[in-house]
Amino acid sequence: MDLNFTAEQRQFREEVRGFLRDKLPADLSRKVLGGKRMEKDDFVRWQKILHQQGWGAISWPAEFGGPGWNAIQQHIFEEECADAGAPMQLPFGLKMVAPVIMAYGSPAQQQRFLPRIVDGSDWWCQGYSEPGSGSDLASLKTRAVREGDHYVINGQKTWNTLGQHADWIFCLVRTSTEGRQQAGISFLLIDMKSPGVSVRPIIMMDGEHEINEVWFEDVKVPVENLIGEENKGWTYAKFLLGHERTGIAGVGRSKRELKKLKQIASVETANGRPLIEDQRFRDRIAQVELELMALEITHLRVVSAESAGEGKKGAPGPEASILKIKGSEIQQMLTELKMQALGPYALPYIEDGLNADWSGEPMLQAYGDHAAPLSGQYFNVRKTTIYGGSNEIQKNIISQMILGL
Amino acid sequence: MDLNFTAEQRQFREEVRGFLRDKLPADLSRKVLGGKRMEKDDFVRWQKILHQQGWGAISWPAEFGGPGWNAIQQHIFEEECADAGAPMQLPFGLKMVAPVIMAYGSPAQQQRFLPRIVDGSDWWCQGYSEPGSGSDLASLKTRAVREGDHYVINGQKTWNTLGQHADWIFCLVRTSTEGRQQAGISFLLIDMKSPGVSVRPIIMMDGEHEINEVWFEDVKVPVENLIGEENKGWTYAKFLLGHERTGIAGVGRSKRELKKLKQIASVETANGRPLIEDQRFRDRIAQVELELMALEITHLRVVSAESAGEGKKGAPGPEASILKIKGSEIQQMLTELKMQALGPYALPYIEDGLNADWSGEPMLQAYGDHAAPLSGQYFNVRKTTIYGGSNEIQKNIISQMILGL
Amino acid sequence: MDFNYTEEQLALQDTLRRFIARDYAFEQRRALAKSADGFSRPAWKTYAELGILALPFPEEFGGLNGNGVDSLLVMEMLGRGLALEPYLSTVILCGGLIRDAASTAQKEAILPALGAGELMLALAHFEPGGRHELDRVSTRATVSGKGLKLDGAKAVVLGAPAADKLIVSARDEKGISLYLVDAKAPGLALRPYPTQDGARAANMTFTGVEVDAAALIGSAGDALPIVERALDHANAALCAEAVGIMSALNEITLEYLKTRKQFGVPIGNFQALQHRMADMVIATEQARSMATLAAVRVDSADATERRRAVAAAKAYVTQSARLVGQQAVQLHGGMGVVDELNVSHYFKRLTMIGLSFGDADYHLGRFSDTLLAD
Amino acid sequence: MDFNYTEEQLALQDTLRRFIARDYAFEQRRALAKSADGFSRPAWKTYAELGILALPFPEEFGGLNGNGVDSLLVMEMLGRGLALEPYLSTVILCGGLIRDAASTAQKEAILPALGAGELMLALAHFEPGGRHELDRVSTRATVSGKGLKLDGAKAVVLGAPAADKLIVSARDEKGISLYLVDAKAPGLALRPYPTQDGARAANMTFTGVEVDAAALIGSAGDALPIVERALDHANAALCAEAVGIMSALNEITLEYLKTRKQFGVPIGNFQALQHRMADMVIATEQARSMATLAAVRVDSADATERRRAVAAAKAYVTQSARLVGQQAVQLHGGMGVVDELNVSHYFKRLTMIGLSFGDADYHLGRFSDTLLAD
Repeated sequence: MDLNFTAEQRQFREEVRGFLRDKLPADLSRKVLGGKRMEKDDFVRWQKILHQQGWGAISWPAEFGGPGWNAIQQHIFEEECADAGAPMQLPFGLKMVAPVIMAYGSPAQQQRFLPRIVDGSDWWCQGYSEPGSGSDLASLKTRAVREGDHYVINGQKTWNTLGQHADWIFCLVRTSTEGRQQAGISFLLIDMKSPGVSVRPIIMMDGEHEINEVWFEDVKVPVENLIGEENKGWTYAKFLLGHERTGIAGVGRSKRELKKLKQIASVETANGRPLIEDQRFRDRIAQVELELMALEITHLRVVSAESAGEGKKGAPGPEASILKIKGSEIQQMLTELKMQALGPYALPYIEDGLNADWSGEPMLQAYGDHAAPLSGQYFNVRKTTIYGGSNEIQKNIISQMILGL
Repeated sequence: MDLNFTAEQRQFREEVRGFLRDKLPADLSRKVLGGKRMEKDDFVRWQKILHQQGWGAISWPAEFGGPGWNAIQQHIFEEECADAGAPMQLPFGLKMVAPVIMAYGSPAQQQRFLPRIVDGSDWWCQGYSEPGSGSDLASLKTRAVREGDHYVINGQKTWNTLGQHADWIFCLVRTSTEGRQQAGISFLLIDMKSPGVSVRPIIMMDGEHEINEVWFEDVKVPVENLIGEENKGWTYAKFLLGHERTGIAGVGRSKRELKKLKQIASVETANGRPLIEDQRFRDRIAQVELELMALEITHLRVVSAESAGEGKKGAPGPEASILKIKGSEIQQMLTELKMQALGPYALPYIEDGLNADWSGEPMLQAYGDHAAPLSGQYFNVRKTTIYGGSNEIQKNIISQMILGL
Repeated sequence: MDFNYTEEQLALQDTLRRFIARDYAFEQRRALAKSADGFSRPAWKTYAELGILALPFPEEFGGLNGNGVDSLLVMEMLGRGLALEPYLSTVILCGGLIRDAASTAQKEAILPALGAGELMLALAHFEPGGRHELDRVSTRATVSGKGLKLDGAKAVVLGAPAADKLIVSARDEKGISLYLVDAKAPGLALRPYPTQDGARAANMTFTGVEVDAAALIGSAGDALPIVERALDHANAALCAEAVGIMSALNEITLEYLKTRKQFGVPIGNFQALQHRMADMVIATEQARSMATLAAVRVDSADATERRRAVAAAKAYVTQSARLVGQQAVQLHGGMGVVDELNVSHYFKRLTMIGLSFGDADYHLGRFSDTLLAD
Repeated sequence: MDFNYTEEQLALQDTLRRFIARDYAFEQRRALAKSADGFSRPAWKTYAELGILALPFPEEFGGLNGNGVDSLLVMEMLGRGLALEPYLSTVILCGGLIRDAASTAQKEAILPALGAGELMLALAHFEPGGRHELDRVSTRATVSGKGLKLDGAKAVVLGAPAADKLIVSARDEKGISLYLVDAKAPGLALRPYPTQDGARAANMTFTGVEVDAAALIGSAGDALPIVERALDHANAALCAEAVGIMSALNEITLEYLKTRKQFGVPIGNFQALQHRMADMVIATEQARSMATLAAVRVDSADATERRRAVAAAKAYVTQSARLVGQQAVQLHGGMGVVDELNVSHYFKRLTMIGLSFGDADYHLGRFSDTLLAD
């Protein structure tokens, strides 16, 4: 039992830091650390820089172009990227569809899609949920009917994240209505430029456009875009969901945000003193920090066990549900405290405040450079206990899969 | 909308206070306020004093010997009794079996049993739960077989409170195994002196003997002790459970214990100052006080609505479940804080400390007169979220009866 | 001890309920929130006609002699409707302040106009960096000719963009005093913005803003107890508004649990969600009790009793509102986090209520401190 | 970064597990708790044979050079068994103190005997009215002949009734110092009692108790950092013990949920209870992480790092233990509150762990204060 990093791991961390110092564009990190609105190009630019370094897809096996890092190295890399304010690497291509393509796709599919994910050429999005199928995903209704060498797709997906920028969408579609619901689902890759695909924005409660509905009207998809076997899509979907949840612990990001919270609490004042000297508020920070300290170690325990051996290619076990629950709760607590730290300044809604070039105005000076995004962030992250399998669903998983209830 | 008591109500309160000043024996109130162990005679003595005043059964209708008070008056009386440290009037006779006898018993049963409840002659206990039938009460198995003018009872009851002192027990027994479980249950009054009745103590986690198992072995019970009709007992049982829950809010008692908590926090010290000056601990007291302030008004709202009209004879509505949940939670919070207030002095287990004549020893001086019962109280009141229909069952009731889920 | 509304109160409640249903449907409100004013002037006229703008004022100034319970009732209904009009800042906060602290002449000049819907007010008291504390006033009042000159800055002044007059706190050698200032006075600059919940507020600067001696409200140096009392009225009203919103959210969520199906059954069949809903109902009933307490005690002549009840209520209601708001969103799943449904709007308003005029910890602290005096 | 036990550690864990199963079944424990000693002397002998009494001491003093992780492992197992022996006070607390602060001569005199099971110790530091604060020492040490005389009182000294020697803190003009005192010394009086969890403790008075100069541990006036370090070791060990108990309670509760039937089905079929059980598992996993952190960092040479980790762990583990303990009782219904089942005994021990050597708020405060230095 040793909680210290080895000399090699510490050296690796230095290498990552050096890279970030040299290659992370200052305008990008300013945006991330300042909670500014991110554009498509911000993500793509960073992905290309990572790719150039050979670090575009750190979780991928070396055979597909990954750097061959173990889980601890990946953890160190993600922590350092988060701390430095690197843009998040969106999971839809790298961590969601790619593992499915690697595990179940044909060699042709692997050659066609994977390189364009890692080099930032293709932007992927997800087509899972439907208006009537949220937690009960298997009840999905979007139909794919085989006609010659094509499927014809009709239906509607929702809770699609950043699909407005996407080149490709991976979809669960219904190819059969026989037998169990789960047995009639297929996993399809669809070109977003296909005729009949339309994307309609869903504005979220923070006023931002991050989510969409995606409609399919007689969309033709070549059969070669089917992953694995027809009607076996549910297996691939479950595999993917397991992968989705591990990232959600978000320890590195939460550590960065905790740092930011402390920094805000040292700038904001209460009774003329730095807010952090207010015992009630400081205790609240302390309490979240305890949760995060515990989660970091729980996360490392899970990661080490995975890295130590079995199950490396398989989906993560139900421990992932614990990470998802705690990770999302901590994210929510952090945003809530940042908002609370602002006092009355939590109230203004300054839309421009999310623009990269906005840095306060004379009349809003004390509002500070940090205030504008914070209430919106609190509203935004309400989603984290809902998406990726709501926390209620995660507790079902724990009680059924771990506990056998 | 007026939260002030009327002049009459204030005068009534003075009258109750005067009575308590004159008639509540000092040794009894010392025991109650000091958290000492109560003997059978303590309860009986106080009941006889109340009876002499005509206040032995304040919730009973005047026709059965009640004082004819409305719900607000009863609330005032209970609050003053709690504050003065009067022994609790045990509910088993007065608030549980008596309303059932009034509503469903024969005139002969009413004349036989009710006067002996109010004057303190008969000590009643409850025979509802069985080892296999807790939350699922209707699954009870204790059999009553009719033989001529008697029932013959065989079976076992549990979670029987203070039955070691009891003259009578009211029981739910199975008189039929036909049809729905609920349809084969009868409500029987059983003389504890009957041959074949045995009482076996269950020691609770605080080390005290408050609870029993009651065993019935071929116990003969005259048919005249059946309440209402055979196999209709479930109706009477539900009626009774509704009555049981209202008292459980325990606002008066919790107000007294909050006062005690504050007093302890003004005597115990932290960093050489009264503990109440420690902001963390004071905030915890404040938080419980908020809960209790809210509960008091919620309680009064329910009570006023009942006193205003309909449903007075019927069982209280599902609002009672809210009172039960919050009341029990507050009781638990208060005992927890009292224990926490003691610091390391929460650890000693001084069995003699519950005796009325124990008042500390030189070596335990700083342990104080107040410390001995407090950890035990915390352990004891874990039961309050379990008994009388666990809080989980109460939430089922709320979601089903109030919300229609 | 009486928890019933009077006949008149029930009639008013009913009227407001019908008004909200007719004129304040969700889509209408969305449009209003995006309009230039951010609220409905016709609605304001209706409020005047219904008498609620004059409700808490003495009859002699055109008022209806309403008390805290009347305001409770109105605010609960406005909460259910998510009404955007600056009722709180104009009527409860500033109107209440004028009623309790101004001279007869000032009352005559203001209250009837206010009750008639012809005048809007805002309280410019809190300042940049001052958080929720009342005494952090750096705006200066200096003698200038026959009157005074104000210099300084005010932050997050609710209702400021629509206000005709401002009540401004400023410091001189006597302490902090309150002045009635014309919103169009030279030297006064506004930076208006919407708030997170769709209302309007502004930051402002005062640069040599001239006021005459008659502008003083109350005695010189006496602002703090006046402002504290007015804010207690505002906080009691916010508690009532929160309870209205919580009740609405519970109804909406319950309906959703009964109609939304997953796994072939209404999601309300799942016990974990049933118990969550029960928790929300319990929290709301308890919050209603505390809002009632605040509504009654805010009129108390005893400042300690008033402060204790309002601090207790605001802390507790905010905590309850946090639970109910967060869980209403959670139980709605994806539908809870979109702009398109009213759930998120109720949630945002509840959140902002909790952060206005002192958050839960601030009021818990106020209440906790009273335990030292026990 | 490595979360695995070594082969030796796994072997020890296995041995302890078998010992607990064989010699520490619930009925055996009940009998022990009611015996005069309140624990098992044969078990103590076994501990000596297994080497755990010598585990955390340097080899040169007959020890096994164990670290915080070894203690974690032992304490977790002793927690699962609800072992009553004064391992914490003798080995972890006093043994650790001697190891870290005593002279070589003192170590030679004590540690081998302690490791052999021939000596028991107790720390007499806290005093009446001193709560959890370390510096509230009023016991006086005054010069008397060639030695010193101790006068004062100590409160809730864990393990005192069985102790052969006491480590006593007392104040003189140099500050607070520690002395090794024979438990049978004239002038020393004990009032022993059981604790709520079935262990033994005592209050004691010192009336002119004579000690010679060689009894001083560490430098004169230097007691506080020594005691703080020893208590950090004790608190880290308590965290491990709590995690052992929580794991055991989860297993027992899960089994109960699967076997106890109501309404015709195992109560574990009810989703509300399933989610509660999931919460307990999550809390336990997180607590295990924090106990691990404390076990590793308690050996740190950096006092700030040590203090920060232990305070964090004790606060967090206590909070988790409260949830797990209370809910294990609740889910057992009536069976959870009786003396007859082990659930209530686990619960009582968990509760007392939380109140020993600083409660959750005390340690949260210690941790929170470190944020000021960040």
